[in-house]
Amino acid sequence: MLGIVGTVPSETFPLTTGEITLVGDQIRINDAFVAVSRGTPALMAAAAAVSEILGQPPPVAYLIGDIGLGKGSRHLYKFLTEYLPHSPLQTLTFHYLQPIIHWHERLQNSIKTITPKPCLIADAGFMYVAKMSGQSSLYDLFTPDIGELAFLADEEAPHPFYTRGFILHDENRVSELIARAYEHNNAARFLLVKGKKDYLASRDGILEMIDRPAEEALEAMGGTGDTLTGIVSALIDSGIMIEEASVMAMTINRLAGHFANPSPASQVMDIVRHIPRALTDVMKRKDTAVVQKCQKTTSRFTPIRRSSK
Amino acid sequence: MSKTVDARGLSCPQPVLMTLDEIKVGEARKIEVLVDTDASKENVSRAAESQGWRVIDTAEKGGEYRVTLKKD
Amino acid sequence: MQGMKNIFATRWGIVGVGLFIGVCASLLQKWGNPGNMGICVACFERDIAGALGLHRAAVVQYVRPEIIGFVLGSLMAAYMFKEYRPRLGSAPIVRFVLGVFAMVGALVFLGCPWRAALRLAGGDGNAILGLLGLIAGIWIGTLFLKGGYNLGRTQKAHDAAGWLLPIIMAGFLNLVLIFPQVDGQDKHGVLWYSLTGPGVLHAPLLVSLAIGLLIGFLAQRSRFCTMGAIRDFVLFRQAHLLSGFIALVVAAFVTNLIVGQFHPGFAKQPVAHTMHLWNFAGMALAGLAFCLAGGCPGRQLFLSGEGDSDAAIFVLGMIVGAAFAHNFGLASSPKGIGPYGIPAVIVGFSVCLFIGFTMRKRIV
Amino acid sequence: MALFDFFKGKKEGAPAAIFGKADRGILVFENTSEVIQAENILQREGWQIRVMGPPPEILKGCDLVIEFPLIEELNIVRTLGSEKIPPLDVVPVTSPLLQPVDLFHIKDYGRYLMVRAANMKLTVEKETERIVNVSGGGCPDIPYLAYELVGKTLSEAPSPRTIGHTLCGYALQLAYEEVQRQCSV
Repeated sequence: MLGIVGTVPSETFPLTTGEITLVGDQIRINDAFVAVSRGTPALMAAAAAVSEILGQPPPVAYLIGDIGLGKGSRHLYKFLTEYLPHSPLQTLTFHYLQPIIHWHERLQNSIKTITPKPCLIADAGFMYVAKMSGQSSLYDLFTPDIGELAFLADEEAPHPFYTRGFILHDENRVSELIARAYEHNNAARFLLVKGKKDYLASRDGILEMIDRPAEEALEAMGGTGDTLTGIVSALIDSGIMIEEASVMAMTINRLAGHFANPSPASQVMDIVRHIPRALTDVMKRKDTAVVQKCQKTTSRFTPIRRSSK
Repeated sequence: MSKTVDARGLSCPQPVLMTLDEIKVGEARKIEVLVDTDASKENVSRAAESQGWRVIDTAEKGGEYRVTLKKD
Repeated sequence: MQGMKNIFATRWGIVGVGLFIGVCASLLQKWGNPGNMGICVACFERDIAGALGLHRAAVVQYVRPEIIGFVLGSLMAAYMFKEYRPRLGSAPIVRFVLGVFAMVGALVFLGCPWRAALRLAGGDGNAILGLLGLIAGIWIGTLFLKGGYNLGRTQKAHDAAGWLLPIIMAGFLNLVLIFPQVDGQDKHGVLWYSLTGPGVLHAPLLVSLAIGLLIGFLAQRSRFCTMGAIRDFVLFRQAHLLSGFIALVVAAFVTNLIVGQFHPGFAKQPVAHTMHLWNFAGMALAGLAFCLAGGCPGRQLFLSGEGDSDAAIFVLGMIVGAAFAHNFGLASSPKGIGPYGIPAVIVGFSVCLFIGFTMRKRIV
Repeated sequence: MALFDFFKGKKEGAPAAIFGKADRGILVFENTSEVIQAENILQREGWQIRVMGPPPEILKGCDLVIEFPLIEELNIVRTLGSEKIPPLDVVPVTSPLLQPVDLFHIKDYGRYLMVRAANMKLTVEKETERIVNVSGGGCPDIPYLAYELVGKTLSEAPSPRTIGHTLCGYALQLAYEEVQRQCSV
């Protein structure tokens, strides 16, 4: 099961846990309805959409209100520290949370007691605190944008705000930034770098790049990175390997963006609405690719299948 | 499996020939080509794309390029 | 395409540059350059050799500003787009010798690949033999390339090393300004001028220079190369550069039609002869030499502008080759091939084959 | 000659690192929104202060501090006390402070203008000066700020400084100021 941890911008929203379903333009957790504008609800909506198509159980939300003072986040950190060791979650995605170093350490100590170790995905504020604590390598996947990648690459910056000027947010230097992030152990096992071009990378460098379809308008749009993280989380939880899930998610998010025909003023729900169609498209393509591969093998009369290296 | 082709200091069409040779060997799914002129960078990218490979990264350092090619 | 913000390196970029060169070449001819010789890199380098007195063929002496423009235009583009890369050391002597014989072959045909295209666009049927020869020569060259032929790696050099050919070109320009042509005089200061023949015919200096600079700039950006056009197609069936070359022919043809410069036929074509075998063989030699050296004469100038000193050596080889060709009677004239043209082509082929067969050390 | 220059260079470089900012101190607060309120008050009162990142040894997460002239310590603490936001701590500056970002990146889409400051991006429609999008940033107040800002014009929208609480909010403030500057040109 996939657990998604995050916040909504409200002072009063109480700690809410439960299965996430999409109802119209909102997500529903138990009796609570939350509008999908951006942030964690956008991530949840995208993950719920993917899980539904894949026939997986819906993701579970661990959501609380926080407007940046950190009160809600502290409460959530505390709850998770006690609750997680007893949870059935295989995949955990952490999102908008106030970065608080000592709470992150307590939470990690609690996660370490879970067997088997769940797949850990971090984005946004929680990725910041993972890096601040110097514990990035405990995670399986980070999903930074270029600016956040520059932050991961800057071994001295405690927050993206302080990323030093010479470490440019330059699309052309992605591979350099990735190498630098790994050099100082400030990256997860895999990095999914979101931007005009999406990259998948590991310690071995860039593994994959997807830049099509391209929609100029998406860069300015809030929440497109959140949906990508949501999609990849749900795919990984369904049992697809991280590498493959990442490549699929990049394509699905781009396709959904393309189907939505966006302007810089579009909102993220326009994209979420097209995720099912994009996912179906990508699955279809994958099926035909697999079929073609098999046919090739048989037509060559090769009795031994080459193992993929 | 990843291979590296060092075509620095070589003029056209050598970088392209070396890249295509590596593609023809057919073992690598990812090839990194090192070149040191913009023309070579473009020619290698163009040739690889005509063979159904994709350029997933072009990194520059000190006047040299590392073109990363990938086959699906 | 990834990492390719250079729009001139796209398919439409190279076609656009080809069209531009074709139109300019045709117009340069209208504005004064010799027949079907709006731009001919080999002929123009030969004219420069004559102007400097390296040979004394009185009809072909003029410092052609187009050549100067090519080098300086490319230098500007290379600096503007941070592509200037000073480099040298990839078998310079071999490149010099290839330059010499490339020029000998070109002067047996009476034109480089650029002029072959322009002659075709002007209706000169003899150009077909030349182009076929060019293709044959390049085809032989690609066999060597497939067999592992290469001249080894270059090394990085001082910035100033790459400036030398541009400085030489700027020096030539300076000489023209100090010693301009004087009516009725065959010499002014250190420069020789023609009183008759193609050397007299030229567009106004500033027009030639401006177009040369523009073409140099665009060709550096687009990597325009007439030899590469054919080589890449033969070698990898890639039509990228070829589309630029074809665009040049089409544009020159259409412009010639419009301005009334299209005269189809074989006989009595301007600065051309009708000895088909030697049109073919001369250009085949040139094509082989260009292929072994990695670029047509124009491309060698553009490479020189972006810091490739080996290309600069090739250019100097061509200028010296032009001097040999006229001093020893190797070059053709409209009457036919020169007295020693045939042995020169045979020697040239022998040398190029020697180079092709022996220089295939594996790259380390 | 070269050897001589080498030694000379070394001698001159050393003292600056030892002395330097001993006359400055920092004010530490409960959270970033208090820092931003304090900055407003102190700037209004005309003090020479700067918002900076804390030295690494006292960093807790997403925090900012105010750098101030040590001589003014008493007056400043008294002022803040009377405004009900006393600092948690006052520390003389001993180690280097983190420099906030000072780089902006501006992208013109024709009808829209996007400004990026640090990790935050703000997009406005040029003609109406309406804020159409806010993106980037991982602190929890960003979704809240986006909710409050998007759809409003630059003059209607609250400044991120007044309702933000985190460093990301502060970066958004910088982007917001830059957009205003760009639009007023």
